[in-house]
Amino acid sequence: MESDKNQKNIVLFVTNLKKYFPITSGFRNKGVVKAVDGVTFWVREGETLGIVGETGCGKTTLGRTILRLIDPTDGEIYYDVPSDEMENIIKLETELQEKKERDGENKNDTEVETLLKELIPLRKKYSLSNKSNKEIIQKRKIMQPVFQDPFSSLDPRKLVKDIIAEPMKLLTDMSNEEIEKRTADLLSEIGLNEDHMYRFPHEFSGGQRQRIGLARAISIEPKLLVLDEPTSALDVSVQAQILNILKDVQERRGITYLFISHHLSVIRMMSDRVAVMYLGKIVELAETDRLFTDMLHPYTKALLSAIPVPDPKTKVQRVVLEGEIPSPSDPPKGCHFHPRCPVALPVCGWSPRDMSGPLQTMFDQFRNPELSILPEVNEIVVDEDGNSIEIKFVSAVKSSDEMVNIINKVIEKEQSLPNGVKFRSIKEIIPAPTGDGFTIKLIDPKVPHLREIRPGHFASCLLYDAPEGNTQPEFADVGKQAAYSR
Amino acid sequence: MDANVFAAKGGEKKRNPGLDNFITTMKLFVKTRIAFVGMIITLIYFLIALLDAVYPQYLGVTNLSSMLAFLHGQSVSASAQPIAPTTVGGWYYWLGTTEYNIPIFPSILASLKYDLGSSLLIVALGAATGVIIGTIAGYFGGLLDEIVMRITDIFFSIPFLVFAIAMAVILSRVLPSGSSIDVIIALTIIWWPIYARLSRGNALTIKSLKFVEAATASGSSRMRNVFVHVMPNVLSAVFVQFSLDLGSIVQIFAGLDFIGFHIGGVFFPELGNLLNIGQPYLAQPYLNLTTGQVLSSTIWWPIVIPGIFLLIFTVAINLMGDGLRDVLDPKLRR
Amino acid sequence: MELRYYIVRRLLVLIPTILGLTLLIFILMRSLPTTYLIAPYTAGAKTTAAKALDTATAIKLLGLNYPVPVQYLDYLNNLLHGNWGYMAAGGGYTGSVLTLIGLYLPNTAQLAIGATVLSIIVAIPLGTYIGARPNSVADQSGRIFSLFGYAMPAFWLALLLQIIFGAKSVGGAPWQIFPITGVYPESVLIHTPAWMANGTSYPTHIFILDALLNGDPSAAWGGFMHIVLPVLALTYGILAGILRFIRAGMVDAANQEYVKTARAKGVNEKLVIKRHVRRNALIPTITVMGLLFAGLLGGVVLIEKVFAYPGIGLLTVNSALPTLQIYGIAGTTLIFGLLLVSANLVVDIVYAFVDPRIRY
Amino acid sequence: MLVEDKLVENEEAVYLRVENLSTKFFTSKGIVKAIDNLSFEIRKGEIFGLVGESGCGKSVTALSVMDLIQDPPGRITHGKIYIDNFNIIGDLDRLAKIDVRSETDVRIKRNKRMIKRHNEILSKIRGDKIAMIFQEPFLAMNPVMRIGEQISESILLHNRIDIANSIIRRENIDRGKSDSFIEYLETIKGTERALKEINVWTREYGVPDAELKIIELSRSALSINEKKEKMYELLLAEKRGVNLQAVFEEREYFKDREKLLELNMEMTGYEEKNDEVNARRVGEEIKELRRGMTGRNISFLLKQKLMKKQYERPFLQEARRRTLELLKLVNIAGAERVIDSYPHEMSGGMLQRAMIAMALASNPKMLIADEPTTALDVTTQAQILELIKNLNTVTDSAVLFITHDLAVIAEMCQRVGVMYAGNLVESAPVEIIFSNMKHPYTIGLMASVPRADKKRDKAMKLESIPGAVPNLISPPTGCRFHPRCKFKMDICSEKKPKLVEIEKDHKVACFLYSNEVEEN
Repeated sequence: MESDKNQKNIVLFVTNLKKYFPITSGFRNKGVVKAVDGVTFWVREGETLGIVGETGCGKTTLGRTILRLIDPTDGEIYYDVPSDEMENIIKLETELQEKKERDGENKNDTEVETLLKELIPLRKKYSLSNKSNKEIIQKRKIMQPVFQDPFSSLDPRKLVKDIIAEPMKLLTDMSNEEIEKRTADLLSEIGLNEDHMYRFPHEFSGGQRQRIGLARAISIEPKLLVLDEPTSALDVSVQAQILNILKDVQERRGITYLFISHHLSVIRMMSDRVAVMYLGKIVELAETDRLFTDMLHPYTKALLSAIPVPDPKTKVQRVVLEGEIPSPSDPPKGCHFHPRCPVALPVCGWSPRDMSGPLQTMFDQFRNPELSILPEVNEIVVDEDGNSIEIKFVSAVKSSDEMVNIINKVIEKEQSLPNGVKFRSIKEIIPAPTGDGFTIKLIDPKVPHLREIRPGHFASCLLYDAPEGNTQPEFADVGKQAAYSR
Repeated sequence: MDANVFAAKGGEKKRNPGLDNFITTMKLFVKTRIAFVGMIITLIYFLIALLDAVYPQYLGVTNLSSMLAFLHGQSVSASAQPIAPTTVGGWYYWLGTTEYNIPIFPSILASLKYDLGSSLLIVALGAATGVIIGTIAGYFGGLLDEIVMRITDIFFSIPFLVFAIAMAVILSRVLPSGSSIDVIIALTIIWWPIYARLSRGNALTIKSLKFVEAATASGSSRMRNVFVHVMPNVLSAVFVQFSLDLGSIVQIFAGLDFIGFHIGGVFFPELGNLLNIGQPYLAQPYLNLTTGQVLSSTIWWPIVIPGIFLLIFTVAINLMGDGLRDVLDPKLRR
Repeated sequence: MELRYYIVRRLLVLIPTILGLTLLIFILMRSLPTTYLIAPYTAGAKTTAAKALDTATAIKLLGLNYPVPVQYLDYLNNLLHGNWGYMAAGGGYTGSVLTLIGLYLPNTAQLAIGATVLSIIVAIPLGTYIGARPNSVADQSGRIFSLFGYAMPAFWLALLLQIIFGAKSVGGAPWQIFPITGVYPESVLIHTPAWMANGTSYPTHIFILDALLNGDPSAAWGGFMHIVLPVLALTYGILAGILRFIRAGMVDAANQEYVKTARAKGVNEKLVIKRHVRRNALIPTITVMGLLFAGLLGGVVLIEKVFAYPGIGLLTVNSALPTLQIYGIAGTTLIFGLLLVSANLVVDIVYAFVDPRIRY
Repeated sequence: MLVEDKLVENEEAVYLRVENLSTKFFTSKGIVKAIDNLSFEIRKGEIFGLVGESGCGKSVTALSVMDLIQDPPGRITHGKIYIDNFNIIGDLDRLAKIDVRSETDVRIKRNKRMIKRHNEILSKIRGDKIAMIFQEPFLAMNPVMRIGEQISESILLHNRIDIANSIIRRENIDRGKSDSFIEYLETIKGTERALKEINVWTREYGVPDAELKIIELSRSALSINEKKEKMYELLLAEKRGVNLQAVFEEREYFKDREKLLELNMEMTGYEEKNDEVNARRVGEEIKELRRGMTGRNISFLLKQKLMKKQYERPFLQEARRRTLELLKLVNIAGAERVIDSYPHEMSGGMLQRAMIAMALASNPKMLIADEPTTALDVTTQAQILELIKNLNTVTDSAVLFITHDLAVIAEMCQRVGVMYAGNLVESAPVEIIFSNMKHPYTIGLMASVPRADKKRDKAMKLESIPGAVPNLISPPTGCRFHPRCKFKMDICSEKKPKLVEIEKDHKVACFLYSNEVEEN
């Protein structure tokens, strides 16, 4: 964590933030949607942090949780804390997290204990996550949202004058004249004029409504703006106007932006640093140009290579991912991206449910004729918790050892195939005592954590977790195949 | 009205925005002609009801007691048979008479104030309670929402009229007053769940809209959100249901009176009551008392004429309600 | 979830509603002064002159002095064991409320189901025809027809039908052939046949059916003539309601994107309407059937009063006026509630069957 | 196929030609001039991109090309649309007389009979010659119909005769045909060609399920006679005892319908040239054919009404098999499961693939894609764009690709048209549009697009076009872009610039480059 002097101090620090939504159908609830699943990052004053990801990656929920429009399930949000306190908090919190992650099982309580003792009072004082509505209202003065859909972010029954004035009326003790004067100035700042005050929202175009929403947000001089897809619903020419205004406002007022979007081109233009999210976790966070040219995480590579480029001469060397984004209510084990990852390792999180399909095809006698001498497969039982798969034959086998040899040979063959990495996650084959089948035990998957691989460049991928003994990460070259290094 | 059309108009300075909004609504409303006709007829009905309530003597037939006095003036004995509509003997008899020679035309005019007055009261009370309960339940959700939903389920599981009969007849024995108040209270108790469920549904959709979240971010408390942002937007849908319900409440009110509730006593001027009095006569032939000659096989006017006035009112108010729904429908507004 | 789970879940949700229904009726009953509750035992169906009880013993017999929750449980227990209370004297009815309901329910069912089936058969084809031709002459007249149906009170329409089509004592027009009161033709009233007793026919209590079962077609025809006018009066209201919603459903479905896709595939107009628009238009109509059926049951009460038609509607009216039979009112309100709740259940199941989005 | 070759090809290579197309919407607030005098053409196998902001009329163009404009409120008021050299909208005045009294008071007198005939012809062309995919997959698929049902519906609309023929051939197969095929197979050397032959043959004789077995048989080391024996057994097993008479009648009925369509199209052609003599002659032919048809097909129509299920079964089975093939063609995972599932059970990406499969059901020569990937995520969008490009090369069907995203245009299209407020302002091959654009609006649009491939510069501002998209009820006079144009001259607000070819296949409508005026 470089904290050299010339850097501005940190305005917002979010650690291990989680937001789970219960799924309720009828009376009993069936599990939980892990919209935000342990996110840690910080933002410096006047900086724009871009948050990018596809649908269902949790970026909007993250924005709404930070704004405390919804209550977080776990984790802390430190905002507008005196800089020295903040330094101390960040040190303690990151130390605590590293302790928890490293020795997950044999947690030596003493160390964690001391850290917690120090942190609890700080959390009570500064962290927004478990504050009551009244206390949070003070912080609302200095953080405001800007939303995506221009047509649902303004109250159709209210005049523009009252819409812009609402935050001032509720959060400041300005007199009505002051408020009216300030509203007029704000309107001219965003390119509308005073008469627009006495109009209803339905009398404006999409672009003009976004400007009114922005005027409302900056009316009380906030230090942080959370912009959730501010220009996604707009046409290109109108989007350019809004983005320019956002830049002017930031230059003039030094406001920090949390810029959430799924348009990577807009993100690259607006953000100083970018965080890429996938299924509720940050998979990579880095300075903008570094991320676009020198990305580390395989998902970032695939995501950036999928963007069409407005120049017919650039031929993009595309990494096309198969399959669809899994549902956040039941994410894959270990690294959430492992089922679709082109460079996955055996340890990345392969679990029995990933294996049942491939095992089925393995027993196809066209594919592996040598297996046809074994009896026909009756049933494949997946045991997620036990991390094992049991395969039952129709009848018993002559000799278990012979069966194990044949299967091991076939598995080696499968492992050599292009996406045979799944089979390399098989630890051992245990023949069933009754001889009519066998159980496959898989190696226990590891969970990747956001690590600072290079200064200021974080990634959460087991490729860089310096697997036992192998110092040079196998896939370090993913950065070099920069898609755009022309 | 698109933005640059507005720009062309050079944006006048301060003008009363609420009035402007009302004018555009009226302009749109007038365009749908039949709805406008519906509104005119409804206004006429309310005018008569108002006039009669405020200046009873103006219409010649004052309220209940004076109507009886008027009758006493005439021989009130059970008349041989109701007189058919004739132009003889002043405007009282234009629409004929019913039992005891009660003239139909003035009794209808006198009864409007009770019919419309009480149904307006019922729907207004029902809407007020229903909207408040429904909006709060819809916005806060959770256990409160679950309870309100279960209660409205129970209220919806009994057919309106059966529930109205049970409530009215029990309330009349429980409440001291005894007169028509208990039917009004009974119908109000039945009517609020309709508005509760309607405003709950609307509150759920509005709650998810971003301007409510923006208000929360601007420091507005949840309760303030309900009254400042959610409820005004719920009212447009409620207003349409309000006008449609006026029509159905009048029907139920007349129905109760028709089956014999005699809410204000036997001679209480109310359309349902008139129909109740007139019912036995429809099977009797209309004879020329002197010659015994059969003039018509049925004495239809004590039934048909009050019914037509009731029908015209309900049709007119339904036309107005449909017209309002199209005008207030946000999609058309843009 | 499979359709079966969905049905089971709907049944589970039904239980609190039915319990709530009984609780509401219990509260209404107990809010009355006790004189009404003990009336049958002091002077009514449950007593002969000798056994008339005085107030104190009647209260102890009915357990009215126990705490209210216990009384509610006692009330539930009675309901389950068929003791829905008795009629007090002077109400024109005698005996236990449940037997009375048992006698008269088939007649009301005859009316309600007849009107519903008739309206569905007419409304669905008519509604789709009108919905497919917005702003055509058919559409305009359809809208006027359903507007009047929606606005016209059912009981007044019944009176009109009696005037226009009812048989008149003297000088009636040729088409005025329908009797305007009661259920039974004169032939049966003059000499009651063997399969009739204390005012109803056996074995099914549905007169037309029993007449046919017992081989008396002319009586059956007479019975049929009696129910034509009441069913017509009821049908107009619900028919107008269904028409209104099918038309709205058709117009809305016709503007959807998948209709444009169908046309882009080359499906001709007739098939677009039949296969794509109509299927999606019927779904919102089914949801509103529950509400319309509630209106229908309400109308039944008034129609039975106009035609003096001996069903549970007339039983409700006579229990309310002139004298209050509290057990009559409680019993009929409960049976009407149960009828409506089961109708809503049927509507839910049909809805889940038609709209796949619910089941999966 | 290099871009240069395409330009050289002669006239009949053009599959779609739009001439002076105008579409208007008559609303209570006034007449929206959505498309104003639009002309462009698309060659066979070419991907033509149409780009522009919302409200520029690109989606209305897509709908107008297939005359899917909903009337009321909209109508095509002017122009010609040639699909495969047949003008689908024929003589507009015969269809409906539009009497414009004022902006808000328009009377339309529709000729019911002509419109019915017009729709009959169009329902044959739509889906068969030209198909369309839409932007929102969840809205564009019928929510209460299974995916397989919706695709089979599209197949059965245009391929009944083809299916009937293959069923009839399968049922009537005799020993001679199977033996001659085996001998023919022996003569083929390359396995590649053999596979192709078997595939075509099994399709033609309606025995595709046996294809795998036949391939295995042809590879096996059996002698010629044994192979013939086994082959015949295989074919006999495939027979399903279908009521041939019924299938035969069905084929005749649809052949008559096909003939009827051709005559109708011919008649519209003559009417358009108001050559009354031929029009009446063809009219007679149609009447006489119709009389003949009812006579010939009466038994079929009756049976079809009564025994609908039993008649349809062989066709449905064949349609289901083709649907599975189509789903595999658009590489949907788990086609067997998808065919029986409902739209709401699938993801946006998969549903879009199903829609593409549905569009390709009867192998149309042209596909209109109206913003197919706008509602999808970046990674799914890449997969769908890849799919559309492959299908274009495999089936050689032209694509009219409509989007607001310039990057997608660069990725996909060979020629591009830029639209603004209902007019085509510039059209050229894609390299020229991105390297040497002329029209001020194209320049402005290009500059206001944020670039994901350029190095970030914190202070750099996007060059933005001032103002907003104009309202088309009262569009600006002369060139509709003049209120927002930096290079505005006086003439720009009076006259409307004509779309003129300033370079090889590079057309621009702007007075900076030519002072030809467009009169309408």
